Amino acid sequence: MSAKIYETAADAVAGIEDGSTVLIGGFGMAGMPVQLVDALIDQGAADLTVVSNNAGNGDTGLAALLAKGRVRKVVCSFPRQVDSWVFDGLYRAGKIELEVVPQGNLAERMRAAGAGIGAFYCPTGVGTPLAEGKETRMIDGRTYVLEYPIKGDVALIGAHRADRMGNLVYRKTARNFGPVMATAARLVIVQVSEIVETGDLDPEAVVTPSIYVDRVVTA
Amino acid sequence: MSAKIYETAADAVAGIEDGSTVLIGGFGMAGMPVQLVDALIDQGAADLTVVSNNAGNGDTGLAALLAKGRVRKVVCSFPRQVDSWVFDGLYRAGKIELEVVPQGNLAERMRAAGAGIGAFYCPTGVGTPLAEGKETRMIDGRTYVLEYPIKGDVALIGAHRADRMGNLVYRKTARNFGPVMATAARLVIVQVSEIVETGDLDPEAVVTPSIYVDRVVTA
Amino acid sequence: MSLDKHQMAALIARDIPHGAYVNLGIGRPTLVADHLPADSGVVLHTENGMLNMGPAAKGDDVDPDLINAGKIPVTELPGTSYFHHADSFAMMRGGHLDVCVLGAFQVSAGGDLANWHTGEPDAIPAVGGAMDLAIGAKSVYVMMTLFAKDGSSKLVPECTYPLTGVGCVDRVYTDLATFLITPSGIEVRETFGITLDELRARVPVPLAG
Amino acid sequence: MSLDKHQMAALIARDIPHGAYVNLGIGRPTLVADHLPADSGVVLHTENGMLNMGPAAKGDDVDPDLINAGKIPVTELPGTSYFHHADSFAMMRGGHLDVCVLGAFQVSAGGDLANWHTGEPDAIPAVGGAMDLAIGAKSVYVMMTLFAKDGSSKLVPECTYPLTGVGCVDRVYTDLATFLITPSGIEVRETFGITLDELRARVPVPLAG
Repeated sequence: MSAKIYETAADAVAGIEDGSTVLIGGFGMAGMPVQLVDALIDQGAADLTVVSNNAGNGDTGLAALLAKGRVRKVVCSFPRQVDSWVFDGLYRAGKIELEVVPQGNLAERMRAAGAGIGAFYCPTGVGTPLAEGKETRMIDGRTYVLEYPIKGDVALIGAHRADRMGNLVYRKTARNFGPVMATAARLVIVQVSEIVETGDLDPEAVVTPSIYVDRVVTA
Repeated sequence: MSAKIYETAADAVAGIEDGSTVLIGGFGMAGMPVQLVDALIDQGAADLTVVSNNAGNGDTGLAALLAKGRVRKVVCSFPRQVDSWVFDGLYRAGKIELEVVPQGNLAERMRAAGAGIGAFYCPTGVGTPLAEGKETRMIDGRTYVLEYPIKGDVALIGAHRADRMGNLVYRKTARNFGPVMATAARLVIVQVSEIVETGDLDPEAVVTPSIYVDRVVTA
Repeated sequence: MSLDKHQMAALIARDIPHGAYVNLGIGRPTLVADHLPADSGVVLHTENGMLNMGPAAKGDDVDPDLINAGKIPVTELPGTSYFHHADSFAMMRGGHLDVCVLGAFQVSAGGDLANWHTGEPDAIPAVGGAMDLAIGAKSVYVMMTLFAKDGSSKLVPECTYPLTGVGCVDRVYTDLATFLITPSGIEVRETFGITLDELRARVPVPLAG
Repeated sequence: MSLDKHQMAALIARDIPHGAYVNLGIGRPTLVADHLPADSGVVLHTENGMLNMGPAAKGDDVDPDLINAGKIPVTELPGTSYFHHADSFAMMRGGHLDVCVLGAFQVSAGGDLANWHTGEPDAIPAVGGAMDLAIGAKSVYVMMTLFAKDGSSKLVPECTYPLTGVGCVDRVYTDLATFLITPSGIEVRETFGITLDELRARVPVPLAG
């Protein structure tokens, strides 16, 4: 039952391969799995595609991963922030690819990956540059854009508590992308503030059921 | 803040019009809003399309609504049960239309209605009679069927507790279709075992946020 | 000797990997739960919104709000989680369950499954979650008797009953043999009280031994 | 007299119906919250996963796990609920919010909105939730100054900046006038320190009085 509990963040991120698509939770710093990202930097995987709402803040975490040159492409909704100088520099130097995705599409495309949906017609972005070249369809008098799933090889998630089976609860708005990313990746790695005994989480309040979680570490 | 709290089930179902599409929660009797269905029978709306997982059990609730001849069409995944004699009789007499929908499609099509998705490519039912005549598409080597949203004019839902703003929690497997139906109908009417003060539900454990709920009654 | 339904259930239980997430279809497949060892770590899913379902509820434990997909009162185990129907079927359809075990009317040589409708013109169609389960789990095991009451094989070149899913079955556990459905055809893993030649004589599908 | 940003926010606050579910875009629209009366019953949504958000957090109330879409620490009110990003955007995109208030670079006569990108070739594109908000709410209110710093009208026949959404804006609140965007064109609801004729002279869009 405790096969999912890892001793260290280094153990938890072992085996992530070069070229992987890595989903990284968090909205700004809320829910950002900082220790796992730091461990990924030490682990050394390169040529990564990172899917995350933002493109790193300051010089730590995701920004540090970018600064090390490990990331080939960023898929995000909002790269440009007051403290996103690492990404900004790489982007302006042509050293990193960027796919900007409306935030709702980012969430829904990962949800589709997790739910077995092949593609979906979406109302967001119709008539805008972010829908250019994409298939559209009129349904019931409204135009929609066809959007495809975003699947991860790995997800790195920050949650609040886990039980030893891997059930997760989050805390306030730090929940954000975690539950969706947990459904969308083959290997789901979670850092939590606390691991409790199985049975100690309220079954009605579990947000991410244990089936989605592969590895848990306390951070 | 208490504009959503109704005194009686009769008050709560007032105004449902003939010809409405009514989503009715529950899986068998778990989560079935029996008092609301009884009130709908008294209220008198006819020519209804009912969307529910089953097509009524025994002689009460949904079965009684069917027996009164108020339902033109049933959209469900599993009409045939040991105690579904009311539906069975109407169906064999050609007095009611039936659309059988795989259970996952039923849930996902209502979710799509609630989430603004125009249509989605779904892996369920490919190559079966339930996908006959539907558009298909090959995506990444797998065939999908195009499925459209199911929207309700009204949803009748059974939940466990509500606060006075209309936030809902459910109980065990009685949760089933309630949260999805609450997102998919214009008018959402809920019966609960108990109404508590606003602030008495754990914000992390609310399953249906108040935005989806229009009317609440204690049953 | 051929296997009875409990022996078939025990055989399937033995083949389910430690810690697997499993959905047992209504009817006979639910018997598999009785044969899972206490330390199997297997987590049962029921499509009406629950993971880590426990055994059937008895006496005072019966709670009308806590039922399985067959609408039978069940119990919860430590580590249970509840979720709504769209989330539950997303879990199935998204390929997160390791194994599901289903009954069948027919399975074809190519792994097509027919288990929801006899095709009789006056039958009221009812599919429930069968089509979602068929296409969702990483491995789909069928549990059925090999021959119908009229003696005809339920393992067939092509299903004559309406399909539940196309090419979705991985293994077929029957009273007389266990079959693996592979890209190169059907392989007989083991037989019970019947020889491979006898099987080949009665089953109208090429069988690799 | 023309309105300052606080007067504009107050005007919008007055127009939001009692009990409405509202999303206030980052930047100036957040000022609207300060002008909602205590008994307004208005429930604020923030797209990073919360309903019934309270005012900005101060001092010991600051919690890094409780922020708004602008990443500013906020508080919760009784009746708050939290949900994940896909659920939050389903709420927006499914048309459940009554009102959202957004800033804008330009609004066209047909209600097209441009508020995410200046179109400068070296600008790093960043859209966030703007496109989802634009198409999701039942009513989309824009809050902006009517004229840009160079004196050009931000109410235009066709947007020259990259679009956020097509035909999505219902009302435009500016420092000099409030505009209603209707199927038959733009109607001036009220003016502030400017006459209708002066407006017509400076805004290159037909204006009904």
